[in-house]
Amino acid sequence: MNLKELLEKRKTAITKKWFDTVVETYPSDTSRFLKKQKDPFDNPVGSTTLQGVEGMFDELLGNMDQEVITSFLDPIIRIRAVQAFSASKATGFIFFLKAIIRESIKDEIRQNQTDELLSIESRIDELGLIAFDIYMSCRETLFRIKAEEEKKRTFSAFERAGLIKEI
Amino acid sequence: MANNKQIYDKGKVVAGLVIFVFIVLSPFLYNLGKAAPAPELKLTDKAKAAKECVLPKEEMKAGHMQLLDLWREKVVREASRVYVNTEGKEFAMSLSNTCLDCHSNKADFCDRCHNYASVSPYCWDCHIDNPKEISDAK
Amino acid sequence: MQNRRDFLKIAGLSALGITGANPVLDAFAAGGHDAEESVFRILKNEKALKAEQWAMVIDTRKFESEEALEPIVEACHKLHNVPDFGDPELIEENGDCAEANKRHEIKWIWEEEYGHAFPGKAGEFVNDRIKHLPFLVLCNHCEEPPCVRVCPTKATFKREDGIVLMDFHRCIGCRFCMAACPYGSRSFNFRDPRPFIKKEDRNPEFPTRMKGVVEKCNFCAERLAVGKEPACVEASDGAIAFGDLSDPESSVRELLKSNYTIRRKQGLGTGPAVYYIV
Amino acid sequence: MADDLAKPDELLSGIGHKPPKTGWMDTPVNIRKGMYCYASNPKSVDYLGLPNARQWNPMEEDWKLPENWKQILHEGFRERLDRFRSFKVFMDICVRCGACADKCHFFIGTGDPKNMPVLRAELLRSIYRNDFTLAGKLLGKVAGAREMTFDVLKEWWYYLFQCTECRRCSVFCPYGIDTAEITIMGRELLNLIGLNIDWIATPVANCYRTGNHLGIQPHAFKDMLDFFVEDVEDITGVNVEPQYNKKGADILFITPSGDVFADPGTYTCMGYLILFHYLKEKYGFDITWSTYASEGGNFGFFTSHETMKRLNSKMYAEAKRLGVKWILGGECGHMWRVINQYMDTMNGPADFMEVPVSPITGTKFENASGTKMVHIAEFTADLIKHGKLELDPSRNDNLKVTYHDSCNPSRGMGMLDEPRYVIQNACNHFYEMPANTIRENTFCCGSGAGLNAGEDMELRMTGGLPRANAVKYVHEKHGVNMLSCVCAVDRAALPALMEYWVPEVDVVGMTELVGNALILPGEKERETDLRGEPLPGMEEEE
Amino acid sequence: MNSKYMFSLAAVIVLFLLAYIGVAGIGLYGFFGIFIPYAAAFIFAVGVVYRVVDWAQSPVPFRIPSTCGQQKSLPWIKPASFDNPACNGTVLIRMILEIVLFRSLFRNMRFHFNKGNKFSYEWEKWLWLGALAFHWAFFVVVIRHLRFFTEPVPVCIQWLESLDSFFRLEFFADFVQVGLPGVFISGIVLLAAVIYLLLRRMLIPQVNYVSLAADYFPLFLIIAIAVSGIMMRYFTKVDIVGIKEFTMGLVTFHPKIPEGVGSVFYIHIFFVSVLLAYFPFSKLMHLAGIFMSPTRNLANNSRVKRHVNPWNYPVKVHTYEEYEDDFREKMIEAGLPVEKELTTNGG
Repeated sequence: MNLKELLEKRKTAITKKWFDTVVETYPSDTSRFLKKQKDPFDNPVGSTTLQGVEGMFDELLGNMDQEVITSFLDPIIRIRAVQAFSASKATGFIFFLKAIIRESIKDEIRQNQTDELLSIESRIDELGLIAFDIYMSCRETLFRIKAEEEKKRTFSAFERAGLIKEI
Repeated sequence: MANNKQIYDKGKVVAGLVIFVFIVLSPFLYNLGKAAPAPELKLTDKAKAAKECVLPKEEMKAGHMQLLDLWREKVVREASRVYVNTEGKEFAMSLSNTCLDCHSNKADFCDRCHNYASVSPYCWDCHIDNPKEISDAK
Repeated sequence: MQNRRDFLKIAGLSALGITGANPVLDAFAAGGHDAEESVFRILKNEKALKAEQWAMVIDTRKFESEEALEPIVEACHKLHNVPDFGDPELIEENGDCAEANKRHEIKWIWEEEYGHAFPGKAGEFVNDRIKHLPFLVLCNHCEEPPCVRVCPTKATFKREDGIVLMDFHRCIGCRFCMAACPYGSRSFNFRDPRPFIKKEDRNPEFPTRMKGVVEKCNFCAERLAVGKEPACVEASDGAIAFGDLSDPESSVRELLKSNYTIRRKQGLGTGPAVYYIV
Repeated sequence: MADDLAKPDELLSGIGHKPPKTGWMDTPVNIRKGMYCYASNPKSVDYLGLPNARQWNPMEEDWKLPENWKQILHEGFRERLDRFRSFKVFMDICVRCGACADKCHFFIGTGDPKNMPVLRAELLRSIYRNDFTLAGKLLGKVAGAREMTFDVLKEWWYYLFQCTECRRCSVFCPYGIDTAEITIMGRELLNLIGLNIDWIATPVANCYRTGNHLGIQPHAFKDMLDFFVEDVEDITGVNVEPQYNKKGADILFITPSGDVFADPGTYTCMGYLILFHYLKEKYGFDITWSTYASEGGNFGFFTSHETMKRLNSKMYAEAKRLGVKWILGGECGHMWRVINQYMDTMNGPADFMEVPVSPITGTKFENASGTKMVHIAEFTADLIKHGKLELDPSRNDNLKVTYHDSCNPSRGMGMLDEPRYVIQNACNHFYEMPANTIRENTFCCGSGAGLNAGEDMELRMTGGLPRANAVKYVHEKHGVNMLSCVCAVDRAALPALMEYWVPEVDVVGMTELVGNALILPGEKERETDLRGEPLPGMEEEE
Repeated sequence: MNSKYMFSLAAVIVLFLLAYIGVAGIGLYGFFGIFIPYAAAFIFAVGVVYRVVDWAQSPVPFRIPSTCGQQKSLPWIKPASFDNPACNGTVLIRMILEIVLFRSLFRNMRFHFNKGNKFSYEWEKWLWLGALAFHWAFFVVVIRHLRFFTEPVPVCIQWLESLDSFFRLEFFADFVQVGLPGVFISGIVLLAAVIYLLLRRMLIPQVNYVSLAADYFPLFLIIAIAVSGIMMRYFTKVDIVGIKEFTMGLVTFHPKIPEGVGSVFYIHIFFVSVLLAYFPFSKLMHLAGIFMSPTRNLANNSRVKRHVNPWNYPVKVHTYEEYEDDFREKMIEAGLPVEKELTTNGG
């Protein structure tokens, strides 16, 4: 069995652990809520994260299709970009996967498979970079929204005409 | 405002409180003027003569239902029919033929306490209540 | 179960999931008073008849007509306070309709014709005598009773001496046992039976039943306990024998050895303990 | 959140061995950027005559509080307990069953446990127990009591301005405990020592002076409506010039000023103009706008009961001055909660007006017989029901519309079906969001109760996540591209929310859809909708 | 271990020891049997009245019902009469639904995605069920206990008793000896429900996080009450007639300590007394509070009827005159009508 097949077989366990470690970046009471609550409308954070990690794991072992990855990664990062995370914390969860994979296969892995492992790990690095891109674009969107809202509100034209007078 | 307090929505609040107080006081009111003494039990002559029941009176008072439950279990399921009490006295374990033989005055013995404590055991639905004189006194 | 107080304590403790001795609970049981340990014993009657598997042999040759069975049925039903829903007097008294009452019939022991009692054996051309012979049927006290298996509350159970017994206290009236019994030996109390037991006939020593329980023949367990044979045996004038099937010396074994006997629906594998000499 | 990024190895080995968590009382507040609004401009506070006007910054250690702030809060607390049975009862009877915990959009979105409604209320309750109950005084922390400290104050300020008073929790509470009510009281208390936010205080000051939040002066207000009149004429070829401050008009119209100054509310405003002109031409409908009462919204509601009353008084005052028969109210959320639950009590009785009767259909609005103010959705629904409007819903055929119930009309009034009826008659493609996200279960836009600022964008985005998530669901399932609403704050807040979470979906007011669909007498063939976008079937001719 | 519930558990254990030592050790029968119950009943009744009067002394200035359904507006739109009551009659029904059936808790529902992105509803009503079972069982247990306080026992109570013991426990005959007396299902439901509520509070993270020691204490206390009651009825038998003599003595004000009633009885009534006395000072006042909650007990009719705020006071407003004075010139210039024309000496 090659490494990919092995990981394929372990998919449920690995993605579950990954999901758990991601939601454990929240306060402990919240993370338990995120794990337990199944309603996607009452728990958008948890359900988005769960769908995302499963989808990304498939791509990691599959084609690494940038578009597909983005479709799974974007919703997670989009949420984390507005929650109170720093950039590294918002995106760093991608790299948890390395340790989880190593831990999961440490008993089975053979010497000649290290190359394969390394290639998967560099794919994870790639995921991390995509995550960072998404994070940045989310933050940019956020600032653009702020700026535009400000512009809309002050109604600059009227202000110039002296039609608006603030106290 | 703080100085002259008043009850707002007085009608409803007071009505609610009156109902509450009435409910709390209802047991007291219900028994107002009643002495409601504990029931006095009449013993039949036979019971008086026997002096002692299967167990001491106190234990019978509190635990007769459990004794009966034990008896029925033993008689019906294990075919054991003899009970020897701590004094060494033997009894046939039978509600019909032992208990009701002595206490053949259901209305004046069993019912008084049962009514007082509001329990309605269904023993007499099957066990004919006065084996000595076959009466259908209900 | 030697000690009542222990019994209480254990029942209480196990129900509460607490284990180990607890002085506090001792005090509970003692009702706050110090009581010396008291010991009671529960014994069997010395005269009680004992067996490993009670069985009955009915000599059908000795019953020529239905009339011959009547005293036997009456002896049983009177003794056990079995109501008679067909009694015209009682129907009148209770303002009932005879037709409706038929469905409520309760029977412990009754007469059945050959064809009904032994459906597997009733060919078209049966011995004429047998065909019209009245058969006395009752609960077979099977060795493998199907009624016991289906009872959800264990109200029906098999005693050590082979008697299949009803614990009326526990019966919840689900009637699974009636569906399971292939012999129709069980009756259900659709209504309070007492009004249909003549007052003068009531036996105060045996309980009546209440509405909603199932009942049937008990092999006169209450008589065996005091050293008496079943009422039907006593009333049969020697036509019915009763004894321990596992005892080679017993009367029933004697009869089985020397006569040809049949049992009802033997093919079902329930192991009926009532044998018929034909 | 988690203070240090745990190394994955640690995480893996540490699962199940997490350090004992701290109770909420022992977890100090951490005020974060993007999650709070700027402190108020002292000029605004001063203009309103509210206490402790000064420049201050919540991120600094010194909040420049008055010496005796604890005493002020304590006395304010007592005063409010004496004045509001709701407050007193809600302080006492919560059993912390947790039914509300996961109902709050801020908890769902931020994951901050103190955003659970029960805990937000406990922030106040803990002080209440300490100061006013025997058990709290005797048992202290065991009874859930704690002393007022600066840290607690910070917590109050931070979390009371992370509540949009949407009342979703109240729906699920077995005793109807309303966190909105508690937040209102808490904010009143904070205002007593000058802890307010600028996004509320300045609009309040503006509204007080000029009649509207933005401080649009009367002539400018008219100028802006004139622009819309011109735009409508360009699109329809009809002049829909309204009347202003007209004495003796039948009806006074009041709408939030957001509709006059900010997209996409401005298109809703054009819808009003078209509707009123249609009714005037066809049925001689006589309605006037007012520059004095030119604000329906009432940010005073987010400040204190007193401020709410001060701002709200203009509505009846203007109606009385103009001598109108009744008032028609535009699309707004909290404006309608104020009208429904507070206005008549505060500034009534409105006995100088008549019970509202639609001059067109003759319908008597019994449900407004005391307040004498009718919601435009009720009014329009009645017109449509009686067949008084010629509508061409196919003009909205390029829209697939869903409807967002605003919190206040749904949980503070119960207006659920009227706007749906109007919208479904004005457009052909309508889809509902999942049932636990609409009607009385509706999720807040995340920006209500004065939190619609720019600086707390992260808070708004997380708070609006549950709403956006449901929109995303209908967008993906039915191709919904338009989110309709009857609230000016929604129209201001939802575009930003949509742009972040579901960029393909735009936001529209109910009356804009009506304005698009309504066939004006003598109009030219319309080529675009009110936004200047080509109508369906007109794309090629562009 | 969580200190909050350990504290409450310890408190209940201390109460137990107090009663046990007090009765079995020192023999303070009169104190625990007569003084404490009277005092507790007094504190309960007076305390509840005091608290309600205290609440009632604050007015309800504004009508703020939470409207959980369609308002009554146009005649052809169907209103949600009970969720958004328009008159006092429907408010009453709303209150009854809330108090008797816990309607608000019943609203809880969840969605979840099935495979293929189809969502469906999930029954999420455990809290509702647990709370309903608990409160109703408690109610039945309380009513049933009136048999100790009335003579003759009213028929309705006897009827309730027979209904309560209707369920045939013979099913469990192999596990417990329950043949006699008849088993009251309410007691068992009460114990099960209160244990559920306790476990829920301990195990559901959010609820655990918001819980105080004051939330655990009544739960432990009620468990103790239920356990001691069940012990007496089924395991350590007590003299019922003696107890009734005693309780009847209490309600006829001729208290007399019965002979030979075990200490478990005193422990039971001590726990009950503590619960009664604790009641007015705690969150248990939600019993009365639910009747007083302005978001539930008011009609949504404030647009129809004017409600008066007793402390309504005049506020400083910006009048039209002040407004026109501020902007008169600009208004005239823009062609807006004004009340007063410009005077020569300027506006």
